Formats: sequence, structure tokens, C-alpha cells
Amino acid sequence: MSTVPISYFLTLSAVLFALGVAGFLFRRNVITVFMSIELMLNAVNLSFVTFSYQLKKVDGHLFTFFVMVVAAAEAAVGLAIILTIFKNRKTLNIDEVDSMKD
Amino acid sequence: MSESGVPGITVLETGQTETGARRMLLNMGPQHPSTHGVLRLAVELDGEIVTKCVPDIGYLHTGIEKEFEVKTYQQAVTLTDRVDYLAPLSNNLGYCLAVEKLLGLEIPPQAQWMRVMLTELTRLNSHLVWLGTHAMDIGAMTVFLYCFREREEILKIFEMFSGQRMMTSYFRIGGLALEPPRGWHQRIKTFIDSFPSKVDEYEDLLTTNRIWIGRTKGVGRMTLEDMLDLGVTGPMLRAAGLKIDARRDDPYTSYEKFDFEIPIRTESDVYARYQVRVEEMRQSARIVRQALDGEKMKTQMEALIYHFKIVTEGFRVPEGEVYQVIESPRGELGFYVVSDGTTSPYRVHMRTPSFGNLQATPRMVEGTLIADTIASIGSMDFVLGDTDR
Amino acid sequence: MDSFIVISLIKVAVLFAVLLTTLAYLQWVERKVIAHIQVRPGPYRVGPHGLLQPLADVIKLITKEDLMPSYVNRTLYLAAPFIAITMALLSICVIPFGPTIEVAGVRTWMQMTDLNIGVLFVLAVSSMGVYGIALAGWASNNKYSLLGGLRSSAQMISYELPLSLAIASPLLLANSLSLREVVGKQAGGVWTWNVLHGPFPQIFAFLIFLIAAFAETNRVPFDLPEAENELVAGFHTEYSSMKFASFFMAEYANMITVSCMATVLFLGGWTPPWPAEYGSRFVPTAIFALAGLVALYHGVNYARRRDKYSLPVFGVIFLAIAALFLLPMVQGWLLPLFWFFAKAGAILFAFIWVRGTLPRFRYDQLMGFTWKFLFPAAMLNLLVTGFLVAWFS
Amino acid sequence: MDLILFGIFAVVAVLCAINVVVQTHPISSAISLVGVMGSLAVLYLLLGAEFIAAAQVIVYAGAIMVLFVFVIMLLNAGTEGKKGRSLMVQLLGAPLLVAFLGLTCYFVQRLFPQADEVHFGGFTGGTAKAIGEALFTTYLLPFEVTSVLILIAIIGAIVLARKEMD
Amino acid sequence: MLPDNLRDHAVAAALAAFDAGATTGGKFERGELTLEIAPARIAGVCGFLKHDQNFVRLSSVTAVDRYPAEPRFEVVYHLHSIQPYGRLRLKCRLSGAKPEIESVTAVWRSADWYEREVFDLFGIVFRGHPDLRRIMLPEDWEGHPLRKDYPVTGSRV
Repeated sequence: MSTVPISYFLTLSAVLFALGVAGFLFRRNVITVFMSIELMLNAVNLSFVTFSYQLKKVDGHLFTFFVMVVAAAEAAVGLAIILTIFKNRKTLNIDEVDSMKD
Repeated sequence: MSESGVPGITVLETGQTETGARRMLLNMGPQHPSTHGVLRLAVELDGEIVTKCVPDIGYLHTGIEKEFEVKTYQQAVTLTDRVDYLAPLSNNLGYCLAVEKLLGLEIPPQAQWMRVMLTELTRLNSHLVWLGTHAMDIGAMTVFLYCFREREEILKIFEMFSGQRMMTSYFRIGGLALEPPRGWHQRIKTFIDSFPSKVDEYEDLLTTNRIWIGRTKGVGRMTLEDMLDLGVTGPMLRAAGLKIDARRDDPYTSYEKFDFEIPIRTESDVYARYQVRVEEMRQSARIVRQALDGEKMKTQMEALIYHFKIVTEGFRVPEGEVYQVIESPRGELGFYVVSDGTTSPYRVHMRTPSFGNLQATPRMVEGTLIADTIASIGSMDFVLGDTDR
Repeated sequence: MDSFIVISLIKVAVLFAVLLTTLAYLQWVERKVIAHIQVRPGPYRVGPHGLLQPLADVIKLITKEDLMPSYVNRTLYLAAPFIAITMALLSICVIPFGPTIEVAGVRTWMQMTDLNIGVLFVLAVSSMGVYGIALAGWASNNKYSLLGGLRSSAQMISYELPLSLAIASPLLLANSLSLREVVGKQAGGVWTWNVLHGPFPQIFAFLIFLIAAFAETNRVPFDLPEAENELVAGFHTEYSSMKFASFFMAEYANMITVSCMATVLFLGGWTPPWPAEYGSRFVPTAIFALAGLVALYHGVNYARRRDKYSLPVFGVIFLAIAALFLLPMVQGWLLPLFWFFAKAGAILFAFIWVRGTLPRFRYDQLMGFTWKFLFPAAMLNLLVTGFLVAWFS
Repeated sequence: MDLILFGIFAVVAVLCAINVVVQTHPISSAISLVGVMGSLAVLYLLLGAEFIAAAQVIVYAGAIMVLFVFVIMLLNAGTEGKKGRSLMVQLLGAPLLVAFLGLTCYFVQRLFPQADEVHFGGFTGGTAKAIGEALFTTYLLPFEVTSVLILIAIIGAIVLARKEMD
Repeated sequence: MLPDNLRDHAVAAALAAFDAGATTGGKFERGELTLEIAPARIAGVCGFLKHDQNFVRLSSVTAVDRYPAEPRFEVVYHLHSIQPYGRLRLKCRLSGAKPEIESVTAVWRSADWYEREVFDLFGIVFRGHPDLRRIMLPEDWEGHPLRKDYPVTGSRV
């Protein structure tokens, strides 16, 4: 019945966040970039829940909850935008979707 | 643009269509559960909407018309069974009538009445298969097995008459192939007495079913002008409001002596076709009953083997050509027989109803949902043997 | 701690064995019921009354050649049936089948585990089931599969909303997310079951739940993803052998899960329809005795030669079961099980009955049905229930 | 026991997250992301956040990611084309990432010494009841604001994804 | 020229009045009226029959191979008028060397598949047909099976 130090959770959160950043910076596919953002949000959620545990308060859960709601709204709008981009530009590569018009 | 491999459909590459929508080419068939045989529909889809449909037939082409030319007239009867294998006796009848017209032969009334009765049973057989498979296409599985239960009875009756369940070849030039078997009258009477209640059973399951109505009403619409122009015949025309039926317009085999209605509807959708065919089943049952009760059937049947003389001696058909039309379950079945005075036909052309009806497929399904395509082609009641010959 | 693990393992083993057998025989029952609806005998050759048919099917499926089409996405193609079956079997472990029982001195619940978020667990797991289907459709590299997978994802996401809303109302009445407590609140008889009870009887929620459950499990009239007359076999067109069997089993496992959920949420779980002291404990005996007598009668006046021997045997077995229900020592755990399975079985029968009766919806009709009718109805029901619960408490 | 569970799911989460970043096909990335979310849900349970764990699976894995998968399937997006990146990115990217990570870990270890430890059952305030109470009292305003946000998002998504603007 | 014995058939008379040179012969046998039409004028005749004589339906288009006689092919059209009921057979004789005739798809759309079938099985080309391909046989099939000089038995190697 060993216990887990709080810092492990936070470190995991940091690792996931860093991977999210890496995906966000290095990937070119709009959808993958979008998923990297979700990964970062998840990493942040983990720290919220961990802090909530440490402070023995439920507020962190509430923040996580709101993050999820915002992520859902963001996914709906974001994917709609991606669909529109694909319809107009025939590509999902962000490097090629760089001009305001054409 | 690129060739899709299907002649007639040029698939535009992703995103290159005029409307900017992505298209997808779907090959329905030749092996597909709801193309009823080996029809291939090359369908271009925009989402679930059919934007283009090209029927591709010929997978069942057996060269029957060529084979007629090397058979004697009497032998060739067996070929006609194989054309529309769901309504073999209708085909037998059409061919025999054509040759009899060439010969100037009048067959005995008893045989005529027997022909009418068996042809109407064939119509029941064919409509039952149609209703069953059509309902199955729309997901009503039980109707299928109910229909096949009655069809089984009809096939048993055919077997009793001819020894064959499907490829009966029971009608021959000059009459019938065999003396009717003992006990046939009672057998058919038992069947036809219970049949209308069976039709009620199918209607209970479908006619007022909300899902069935939702799937069929307003689906597969086509105007009467389009249908006439595209060569559609049979129940489809009657469902569009045209009272056309060769049994009435140009009576053959003493159909003029029978009392029956020609059901029509005006909506011209899948539901109307369903209603027309169901009503036709009731009318056919009525004709069979009239034939059974008719005075002609109570007399002796010896005259039925009138053709014996013809078969043993063989016959030469005088030179000439005829086009004999009958009303098959699917529509206008025409036999164009050309004779050069020898013992085998010079040329036989079959104007089969399925071939004509199938031509209307693109007109009917383009612009509709793919699920409606299934309902629409199901409502046409084509048989691929009948189409490809 | 150790006894907890041992008991859990035993429960897992028992539950798994029972569930898989039920899966196999549910299919037999379905074939039999559909056959009788369609006036034919159904499976009849393998074993008496086709009772060994499921075994034969399993052997056939295992020994079939396992085809893997070229150009599939291998990983996902292999993972999809695995996901489907896992998610289908997983949710059964929070379903309570009966009250506390005592076996060999150990008291335990007739339930794998009781989570205080049991309902959410079932929802979560069932929402993951979409992946199995969607990935199967996509990874098969087949247009029919893809269309089937897309249709099915859209359908399952859409119908999950009314399903969740319908579940929410009985939860409001029970004031708990634990399935065991939901059942506990309904003890007392048919008038305390959620379907009839409360400030607002949940009969509408029950019907909405059932309809949405039909759609969630891809059953007729909502079986569009595998509408074989349009899409061949939908998402599992390219699957064969045991991979196909996995999808097949997943469908039936889902049916069992939703039937159990409906039983627990609306029909009072394992509680009898009226209290035991008024004779409800004799109902199973009566039913099985009647079944036994009918079987014996038909065995004596047999219609088919095979029935001459098989039906009397069945009759004797049924009578023995009837006698078993009279033993006081087993009544404690057998009666709740009987009631639970009777209720779940009735819902499963409804699944099969509908399949034998109705045609299939069209895709847009299906979507319109949930968004234009089912979802508002569920919302309204929840609203009314919520107000009434707040008013009366 | 807790440490073993943490170890397993932390490793699964990290491996899946790496997979999200390195996979070239979006659908593989999406499935890996579902894996991350599933493992995180288990870790939430460990932290006593049972409602959030369920919500994580239902909302994130069951709804949002299904939407992603759906869109990827719909667009039939192929694998990402490999394109040459600038030399600096190729050489410095990975080391910089590792450096960033190390720094973060160092601060975390400094700020949170091994004093407070997590064990299952150490915090039981994450029930649906507790969250509900907080949601409808302290956080009522944000809650209402998010519902408006979702409404806006729905309308926005419909407007954007409509076939043609007319 | 229209044979005299057909003058009392209203359709034949009307057709003669519409285009005197179109009809090259005809007969009335076994209750069926056959008119032989000059191949060059078939489309015009059909248009007239459809619009003025109510032959709204084209029952079928087929052909007969009179090999080795010349003109070798007869293209046969069966027309159907619903109101009043009537059927009519049109016949065009084509030479065997390069059988070609104008398509009637512009008059009746149903001629589409019938003409394709005749093209497929007899090798008669229909000018102006929108999509003249083989319909029954594979695209790469050699020969036209319903011609009399095509063997009934035997297989291609």
C-alpha cells in the first residue's frame, strides 16, 4: 500500500503538457494540431485535480469541469472551421492555409 | 477528372466538382443483397444523395434469342421458362400464343381456361416474390417469409401439374403439355379460398405501418410522361394513373370472358406501386376462382391433348411474322416471332418488361437518397433473367 | 483484502460464464421467436429443438477462415472488434442482479461492484463503444463499411442524448447515481417502481429509454449501420470468423446491458411486483410448473417424431425447477434472480418481437425522429419530473 | 498498490501522448489521445475525483474525440506529407524540449517536496453531490455563462458547416 | 410507295399524306400492320407518328438478319398507341456492308437501350445515339452474336 507523491502527478502533467506543445509546434495537420491543444488542456486538468486533492477542496474539479465544457464548445466550432477550410482550400496543412483570402 | 472505370460516369477528383462537394463512387452490385440478381448500379454519391446512377446489365446474358434459332418450335418452349424465371408460365403463354397466331390455330376453350388460371397463379407467384423481397429491402423480414409460405403452395401446385416447380414448360403450342393431374381442382380451390386472408395478413403488417408509409410514400416519383417515354410498362404505369393492361386492351386466351378490375393509383410512388400490386393479387385470385367455377372446367379434359397430333407429326409454320403481346406480372411481354416456313423459328425477339422498366432507373433515383434507391428499384420488380435474356 | 480479491474473481468468473452463455442462447431464443412469428420451426436439427445450435455456430465461426483484406489499416482493423466486445461486456459489471446473499458464510452483493457513479460508468463505457464501430468502418477500407461506420457514429451520438435524459429522471427520483440504491428505492411492489411511481410516473421516460436503446444497439427499426440491403453488412462487411463474431456478440451484449439497465432504472430491479407475503414467491413455481405440464402434454401428443422424447424430458426439467423454487434455502437468492431475469427477458423479447414486425427507418427519418421528437420529449419529461420532485420534497 | 497503478497508467498516458505527436496519420493520433484520456480518467479516480473521471470519459473520450474521429473519417484525411524543416528546428527542437521538461520537473520537485502523498480514498469530496452543490451555489454564474457559450458554439458550428451560405 | 391495299388503314394513309416517299412498302397480315420505311426518313416518320398519330410508346426495337440476302438487315420498330389502342410495325431494310441508321432516341428516350442492344448483337450503328456502347456483352467482345453468320456453338479461344 504505497502512496504516490503529489509531485509525480504534477510531473506527469508537465510531461503531457510539453508533449502537447511539441505536437502543436511540429505538426502541420490542422486536426493533429487541434488534438495537441486538447492534450495540453488535459495536462492542465490533471494539475487542477491534483491541487484539489492537496487542498482537499472541490474547486479544482469545478475548473476541470469548465475546461471540459469549453473544450467541447471549442471542438464543435474548431471542427466546423476545419471542415470549411478543407472545403475551400482542399488541404489540411496549416502551412498552406496562411493567407486571409483567395 | 479521371475515369472511374465505369463507362458513363466520370468521377471528378476530390473537390473538383462544380458545387464543391466531394463525390464518391459506389458500385452496387453485381453482388449486392438488394439488386436482386446481378444488376450493377454504378452510383455516384454526394453524401448519401445519389447524383448519378448508371445501370450496367448483361451479367446474366445467356443468348436465348440466338438459341431459339436452332431449336424446333416445340423445343423452344423450354427456353422461355428461363427468361423470367419468376413467371415462367407467362412466358410460355406469350410464346405459344405467338406461334399459334402464326399457325392460325385456335385451341380448345378448356385449355384456354386452364391457361388463364395457371397464368394468374403465376402472377400471384411473381407478385409474392416481389412483395417479399421488396419488404425485405425495407427491413420487414417477416413479410418475406409469409409471402414465401404462399409461394410454396403455388410451386407445389405447379409441380403437381408439370412435375417442375419453376421451369414448368407446361404450355405447349396447341394446348398444354400434359393432362391436368387428379385432384387439381380441390388443391387449387383450397389454396385460393385461403389466399385473400393471407393478403390481408401482409397488408396488416405494411399498409398502415407508419415506417412503411414513411419509407415508400412520395419515394421514387416519376411522371406518367416520363414513364411512357422511357418504356415503362405494367403495374408501374398503372400506379401512375394509366389504365393499361393487355388483358383488357387486346384480350388473348379468352380473358375477355373474365370479370376483373384493373387497379390504378395516381400517386406514382413506391407506395402506389405496392398498392396496385397487392390489389392485383386480389384480382388474380378472383380470376382463378372464376376459372375454377366456370362451366368449361367441369367438362372432360380430353380435348386438352389436342396438340398430340402436332407433336407427333411435327409442323411447319407458314412464313410470316407476328408480335404477340401479353400482360406479364411485370408489364408488357411481347414475342416477335419471324418464320421462314421451316420447323424452327427464324428469329425470336422478346420484348421483356424488365428491360424496359430498368431503363427508367436513373430517372427515378437520381437526386434521391441511397436508401430511397433501394426502395425505388425494389418497386420496379425487375428480374435480371428477364432483362438480360 | 484477500477475500475481496477472491470473491471478486469468483464473481467475474460466474458473471462471465453466465453472460457468454446467455449471449449464445439469446441468439438461439431470437431465432426461435422470430421463426415462430414467421410460422416456421427455426433451428431444429442440432440437438433437441436446436438447443445445441449456438455451440455449432461457435464452432463454425472459430473454424472459419479468418480473412484480412489487403489495404486495411492493420492495427485499427484488429483493434476495432476488440474494442467493441470489451466495451459491451464491461458495463455489465455494475449491474446489480440481486440483494445480499450469503454463500459459505460470506456475505456479498449479487453485483460485480457497486460504484457510486454506476450510471455514469455505464454511460461512459457505452459511449466508448462507438469507437469499435467507427474504426471498423474506417479501417476496413471499404465504402460500404465507411458509410456504415459514419452512419452508426452519428446515430449513436444522437441517440445517446435522449437516452441520458431518460436515465436522468429516475435518478432524480432516487437521488443517487448508484444503481443499487436506485433499486432499493423501488422496493415494495409494482406501484413503487419508477415506471409507475413518483410524483410523475416515468412511463414516458421508460418508453423513450427503450426507443433510444433500440437505436443504441443498432436493432430494427434502427439497424441502419448494418442495413444489409443498402450497405451489404455495414461496418462489419469485411470481417469474418471470430472478428465478425465479436461484433455479433457485442450487439447482443449491448442488448442485455440495456435490458438490465431498463430493469434496474424503471422496473424495480430484482424486487417482485407485489410483496412476497402475498404470494409472489409462488409465481415462479406456478410458471415453471405450467411450462412443465404444457411440455409434457405436447410430448404425449407429439407433432414431430423428435418431440416424443425431447419434450417429456423438458417437462420433467421444468417441474424440477418449479420444485426448486419451493425450497426455502434457495428462495432467498433464486427469487430475486428470477424476477430480475423475468423483467430483463421481457424487454429482450420486445427487442426480438419488434425485429419480427417492423421495417427499417430511412437515415434522415431516423435522425429527424431523435432530434425533432425524442430529444424534446425527453427534455420535457425531465423538466416536469424535476419540478415535481422539487415541489414534493 | 497505488504507486503501481499510478506507474502503469502514467506510462500508458505518456506513451500514448508521444504517439499522438509522432504518428503521421491523424486517426492514429486521435485513438492515442483517447488512450491518454482513458489513463487520465483512472488517475482522476486515484485522486478521488470520481465525477470528473466519469465526465472525462463521457465528454472527452466519448463525445469530443468521437467528433474528431468522425471529421477525420469524413474528410478521409490522409497521412501528413513529410516536409523539410529548417535545420535549427531539427537540431535544437528535441534538446530544447527536454531542457524545458527538466526545468519544469526541477521546479515541481522544489515546490512540492515529498511531504504530501496521494493514496486512494485520501480525498472523497469529488462526488457528484459535492460538485453539484458547488456548481449551483459558488459557481452559478460561470455555469450559466458556459451554457450560453455552448449555445453560441452550437449556432456557430451550424452556420460554419452549412453547405453553402445563402 | 404505299401499296394500294393499305390505303384504308388510317395510319398508313396519314403517313402517306405526311411524307409520300417515306413508305416503301407494307403489308397487313394476321391483324398486324407492317410498314416499310426508307431508312433515311425513319426519325422524321417516328416523330410524326408519335406526335400526330398518338403512338406515344415505343414497344421495342429489334432487327432481323436475312443473311445472305441483300439488303441484309431489317430493323424492326414496334409502336404502341394507347388511346385509341393500336399497334404498328415499322421496318427498315439496311445493307449488310455498312449497316447504319438514324437513331430515334430523340423521339422516344426508351429507344436508348433497345438500340444499344441491336448495336451490340447485330452491329447496326445508330447515328445520333447519345451513348452507343455494348449493353449485354463485355466491352471487348468480338463479333455480333445474333448475326446469322455467327456460330451458335463453339467457343472463342
